[in-house]
Amino acid sequence: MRAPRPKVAIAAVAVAALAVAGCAESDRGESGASQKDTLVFGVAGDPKVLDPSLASDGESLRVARQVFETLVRPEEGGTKITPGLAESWTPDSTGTVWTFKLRSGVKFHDGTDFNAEAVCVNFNRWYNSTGLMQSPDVTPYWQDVMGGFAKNERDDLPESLFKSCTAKDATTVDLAFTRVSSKVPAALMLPSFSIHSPKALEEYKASTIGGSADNVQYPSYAMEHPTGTGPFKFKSWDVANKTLTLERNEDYSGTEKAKLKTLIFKTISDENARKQALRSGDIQGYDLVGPADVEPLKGEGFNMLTRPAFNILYLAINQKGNPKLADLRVRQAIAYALNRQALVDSKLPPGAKVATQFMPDTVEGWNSSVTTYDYNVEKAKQLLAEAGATNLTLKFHYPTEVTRPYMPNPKDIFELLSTDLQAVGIKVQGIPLKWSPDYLNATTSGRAHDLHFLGWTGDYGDAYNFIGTMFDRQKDEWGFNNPTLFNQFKQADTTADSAARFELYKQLNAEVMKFLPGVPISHSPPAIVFGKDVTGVKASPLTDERFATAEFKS
Amino acid sequence: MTITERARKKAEKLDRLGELSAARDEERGVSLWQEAFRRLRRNPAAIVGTVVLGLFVLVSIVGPMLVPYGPTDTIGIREGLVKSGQGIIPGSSADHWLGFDHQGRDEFSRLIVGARQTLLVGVVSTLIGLAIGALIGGVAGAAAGLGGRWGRWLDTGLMRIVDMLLALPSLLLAVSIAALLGASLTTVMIAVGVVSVPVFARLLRGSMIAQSNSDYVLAATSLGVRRSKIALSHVLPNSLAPVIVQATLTLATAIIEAAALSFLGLGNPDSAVPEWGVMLADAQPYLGIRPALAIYPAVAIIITALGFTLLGEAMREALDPKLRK
Amino acid sequence: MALLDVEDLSVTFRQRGKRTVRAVDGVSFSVDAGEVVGLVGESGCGKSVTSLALMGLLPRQPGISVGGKADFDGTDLLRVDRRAMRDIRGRDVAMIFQDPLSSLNPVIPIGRQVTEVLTRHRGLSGDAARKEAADLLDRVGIPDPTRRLKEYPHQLSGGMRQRALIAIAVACQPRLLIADEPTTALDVTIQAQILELLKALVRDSGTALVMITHDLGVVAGMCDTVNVLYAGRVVETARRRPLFAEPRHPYTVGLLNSIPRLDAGRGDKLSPIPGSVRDVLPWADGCAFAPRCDRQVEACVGEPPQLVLTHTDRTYRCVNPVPAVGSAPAVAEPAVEAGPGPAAEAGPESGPVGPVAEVDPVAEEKQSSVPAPREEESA
Amino acid sequence: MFRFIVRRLLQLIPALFGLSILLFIWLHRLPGGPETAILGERGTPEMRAAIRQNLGLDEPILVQYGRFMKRMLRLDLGASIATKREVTTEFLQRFPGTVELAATAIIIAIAIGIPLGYLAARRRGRLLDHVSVAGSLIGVCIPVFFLAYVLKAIFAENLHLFPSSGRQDPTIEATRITNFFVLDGLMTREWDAAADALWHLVLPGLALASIPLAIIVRITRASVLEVLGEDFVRTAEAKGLTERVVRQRHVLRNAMLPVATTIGLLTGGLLSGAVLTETVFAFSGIGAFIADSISQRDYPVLMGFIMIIAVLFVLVNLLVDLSYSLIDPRVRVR
Repeated sequence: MRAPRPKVAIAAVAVAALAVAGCAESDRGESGASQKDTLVFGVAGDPKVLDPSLASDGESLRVARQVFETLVRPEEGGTKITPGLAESWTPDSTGTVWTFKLRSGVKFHDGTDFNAEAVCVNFNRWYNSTGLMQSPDVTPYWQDVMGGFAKNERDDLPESLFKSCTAKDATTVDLAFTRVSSKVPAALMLPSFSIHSPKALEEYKASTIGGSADNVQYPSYAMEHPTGTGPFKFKSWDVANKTLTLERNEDYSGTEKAKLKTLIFKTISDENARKQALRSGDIQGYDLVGPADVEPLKGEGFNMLTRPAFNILYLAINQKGNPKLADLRVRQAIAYALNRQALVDSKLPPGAKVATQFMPDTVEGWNSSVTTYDYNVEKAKQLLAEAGATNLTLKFHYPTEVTRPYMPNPKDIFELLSTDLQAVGIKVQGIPLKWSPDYLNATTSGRAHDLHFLGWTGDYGDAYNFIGTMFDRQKDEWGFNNPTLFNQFKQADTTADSAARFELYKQLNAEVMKFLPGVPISHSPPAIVFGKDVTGVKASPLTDERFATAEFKS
Repeated sequence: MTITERARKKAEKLDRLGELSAARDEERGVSLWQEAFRRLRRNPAAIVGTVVLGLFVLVSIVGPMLVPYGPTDTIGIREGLVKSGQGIIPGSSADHWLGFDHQGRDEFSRLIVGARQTLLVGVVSTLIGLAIGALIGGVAGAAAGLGGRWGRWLDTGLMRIVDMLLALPSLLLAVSIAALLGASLTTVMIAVGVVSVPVFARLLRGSMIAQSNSDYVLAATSLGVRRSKIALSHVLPNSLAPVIVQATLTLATAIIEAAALSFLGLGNPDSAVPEWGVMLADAQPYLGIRPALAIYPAVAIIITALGFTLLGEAMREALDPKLRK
Repeated sequence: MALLDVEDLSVTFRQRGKRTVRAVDGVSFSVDAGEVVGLVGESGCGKSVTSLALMGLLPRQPGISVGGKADFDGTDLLRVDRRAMRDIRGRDVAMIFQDPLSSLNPVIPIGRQVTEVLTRHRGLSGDAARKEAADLLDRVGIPDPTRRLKEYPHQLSGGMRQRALIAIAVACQPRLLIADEPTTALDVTIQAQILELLKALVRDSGTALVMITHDLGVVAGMCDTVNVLYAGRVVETARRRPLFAEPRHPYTVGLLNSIPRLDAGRGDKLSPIPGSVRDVLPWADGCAFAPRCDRQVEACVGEPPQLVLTHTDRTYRCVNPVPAVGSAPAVAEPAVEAGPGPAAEAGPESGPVGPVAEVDPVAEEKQSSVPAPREEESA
Repeated sequence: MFRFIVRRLLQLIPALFGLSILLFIWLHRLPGGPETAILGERGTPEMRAAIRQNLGLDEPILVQYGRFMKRMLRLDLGASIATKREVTTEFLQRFPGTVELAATAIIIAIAIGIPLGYLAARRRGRLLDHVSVAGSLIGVCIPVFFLAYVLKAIFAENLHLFPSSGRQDPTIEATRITNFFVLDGLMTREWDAAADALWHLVLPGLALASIPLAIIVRITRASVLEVLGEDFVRTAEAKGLTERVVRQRHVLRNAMLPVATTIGLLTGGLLSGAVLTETVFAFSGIGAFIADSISQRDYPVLMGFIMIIAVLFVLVNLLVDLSYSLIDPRVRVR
């Protein structure tokens, strides 16, 4: 009986481990069986809120897209407008009033009927928002699209684009707008314009945001009771386990019911962790695949989907920063200096393209004949010399701790770009900042920055959503004031006839590339991956993947 | 004090440690250091540690002159060999012994050059911790040991502050420092340094108090030597042993902490000068296609840290009075 | 037939990188039942190692080897296997240690520390054990024993602790008791009391006592027979009286002379032994004491001096002993009566003069004894 | 004793007050604010201004602190700016994870560390000793997050022995009571849920345990060696006590004192380790959440969490101190 304790302890540990592993195994067994109609999907972050009206983050919208439906929706795997809850839609002669014919026999998850009334209830809810509901972080997309509300409580809010909603009959609804806008009806594809059950909205006080100051709280509707018409119903949100569970909507009125019985979103913030989780079978798919992992995972037989590139990564030049940057020649020099092809080839996932303008070619209005600035060190140097900008030193901001669909690896991109700039004799002073909040703070406001890169992922298939949001008014990000340009945007936006509008967009793209406020760099296709035996999901440029069609093939 | 409570336990431990290493009434004749050195020479661990560190320092000094390629030369991308975006990063080859990193730079060269930066981070941050810690601890120790009533006040005051620091989870402290100063080499050094301040303060204070209670100080006082003089010329020098040991050990942890910060994206972002911690963090996205990129710096870090730890432990033993028999 | 018969006991420490040390080098002595035997000598002379060897408490390490024979009525303490030794220890042979504080477990109540030995050897447990323990504490003169049982060592005074240690030692009425410097850690007055206690115990229980000390005062106060050790060997053995009366070995003389004496004239100096126990000559090449000896002659160096047996039962190990009746200071009763301290209580028949100058700091004693186990540790 | 406890709890009040002030100022001095974090790319200066106003961040800091204090006094911690949930809710949902993780780590570290260190000491100089010492040295030198990845690569990705992420298999329908998943599983008799939660704890537990384990091994070894050399052990031997009694009652009992202290200290450091481990294992706990909250400048969460944690620390340490006086009679509670 020498040293009894240690042996006992060691034995105990061993036993425990075995026991655990044991039930583990048995566990795998069961779950393996049930798994065939349960999909666990790895996402990068917790959804913020379940009421898409209040959401702007991708994860919340991803959930909303399964639970809710919108009047019009993008074609599967594309950006074109196709019927949603509305079968058809037509503008009147003025182009300010749109009539939507609604699908009949649609029911909300709580059993109540979907009809014109319901639609109006929803639009009025948004339109009549007051108090905190008008805060830009609470109703971001409404403000982005519609501008203001019935009674604006902030003076920086413009007049509302939406005017009124009238239910002609059960399946016909008129939406009236204050002016013609390119955004209608495309913008109505946004999940934020999902139609909720009026009963539920009422019951769970969807529009009353409690508390004040540092104690703002969402209503229970937004956290526990999202009620839509979609193929999946909300079941539970287990914050303690970072999982959100949806279940099949058995009496779904749409084309076909969901094939999966249960759909679970599991938050795994770390990119590698997601990959390892997929490999070790914890999850059967995940989004935001690191470019470097695309090929290997494909190789291992995982079902890798690549979304058409619907984004833009650009190098922004702040003309209010270094005075030299107000000089077009210097901006051109910078453009020539960058070896964007090399960057795309080496850093971005397969299928990435060098950008010639600030929007992808999949969007109407893309101009094939804009001024391009191909890699040309000599020309860059010469231009700098002309501008008398030799030994120019630029403060180059770049973000850390972030990956975006358009920039999988900011630091790497910075390193390459700055090497290029230094090659033409521009000294670069790299300023790394944490993406949130420091970087966004520094680059979208203030004057400190000379260069930085940022990007944009389209919300819906309209050129204005790209170039419009960037250049239709004076912004600290670019630091230039070009009224003529701004007016052209107004004009384009308010042109009712789409064909004419697309022409204007083409011109605008040309304009912009001549004026060269910054250098468009690339469009990179974000990848989304599924388990070897998961099929039926179509990658969407708008990240509007529909899990209803997902199923396990064995 | 709430948080202090937790710190106090730690504190007392450190104090004891200090006293132990300082309290050596026997062993006159041979000086402490000679004795310690003799014992070190006999200790294989010490020898291994010294060799490792010797190499490390050597590399960090001459390395940059010997490397085949510039550490920032994105040669692999220029030659189109490296397409890390598409999962292509060539491994070892004849003229690139460890292959390329994700930016098409010669991994071997970066590893070698990285040694210097890593050493720099470790040493400087340790020195920061040592300097501030020793200052606080020294003052407190002197005050407590010889200061009389006011001394005790000063001592308690300083120690409460230190305890506060000691109580905060080190990494969170570092994170918020980085948040305040923005990511940069200095930030890393400061963040890592500050974390080790309380340890040094406690140690030095502990061993100084122990020294102040020893007979020769009593003797000196009774001979009417001025307190300040005693503190400086007698107590302090004799109290340094445990601090020096701790410094060696801290060098190891400093390098690791720095790596952890880099992993959290708070590391030194300036990739012009490679640093192992940063290299390790940067390799994370490519674990799938070339784990080696993470393994090389990781192993380098582990070995170096091990070197410091070995030497430190050996020194602690060599200086531990209870062992000197 | 003696109770304990130690023959040619030798202990050597062999260590990596160090020269081998013969801490004990052929020590022989014997103890009769009820007898008090003293082992006297400077620190580092191997007294403690001897006692540890007898108790089988030397760390079992490759480097340490014990030779010789220690016959404890029939069983050889040096050869008996560990299990059996555990039965003997505490029951038949018990030991009292030098530093009562560190020798008691700080986190266990005194009571428990007494009862556990009772439980082990006398099968007592529960109340029986507790009652017995209380009696023991009472017997060693600890007031209010039942309360003390619940107390921890740090709550007792130095004297109390030593008494507790003694209580533990005598718990099973051992036939042989070894006391290693039992009083050096205590104040003079306490020393006296402890010595008294020991004496009483020995007298009543007829336990044989081996008294290990560097303090001739203690020796004079207690011992029947005295063995003077030097550098691991017995250099002189004698009954107490004759030894003090006419020491023959120069070392013994030296020891006696280095005792300050109250009845010495103000003028005359102490005559301590020159040099330190460190500068010895290996016994192999002569008398280890030679380098410090004032009576040194050629014969001293060369081969080790033999034990000389004289007519009276006294032996000494010297080629040039001090003449029988002569220079040695007459240590006689009158002096004793004059002496305060232990001598005072020491009763009629004993001891020279108390407070005795310690020959060497105690610290050294501890040092040169068993080497610290951590010596070879390497992280 | 009782008075001791009371006094400690009273000390808590001023301490919390001081802490809250320092923390509040420190946090609000960090550059940038929550509004930018919320808005992301689409933020405009106007929007930010609006949000700051809604959050009351445009008011002077004293006013803000006053507001905070008013709430605190009503024991109301407010709501997270990022998630718009009550801070208390957030805490109750996330803290249990960290506790489970830390507990697992400590248990592993103790269960392996103490026996190992003890054996190493007993077999000093032999193979086991050298191995465990070497191991413990390397243990402290491996960056936790690296170890985590390696563990996952081996046991999850290739051997499929353990899950690589999360606290529980989401396909299991488990009832949540305390959010301590294992505990809940046991309370509700959902054995598979409990087992699965345990199973999910193994890898992160190991990763987080690495450093404490290494330290405990070393401390245990050292202090056992020290105690073995103590006089009272010799006394015990001299009493002829059986080896077992000597080892357990005298050696181990005393050797455990410094180990206990060390363990007390390690628990604090675990929070740091948790930040990394939780991120790598997508393990829902406060470590990662606090880190996020710092980058999102989620003031209410940071204030609230750190306040709660502070209080918990006091209570825990109170217990620790009391327990010390139990293991070591020389320590008196004053």
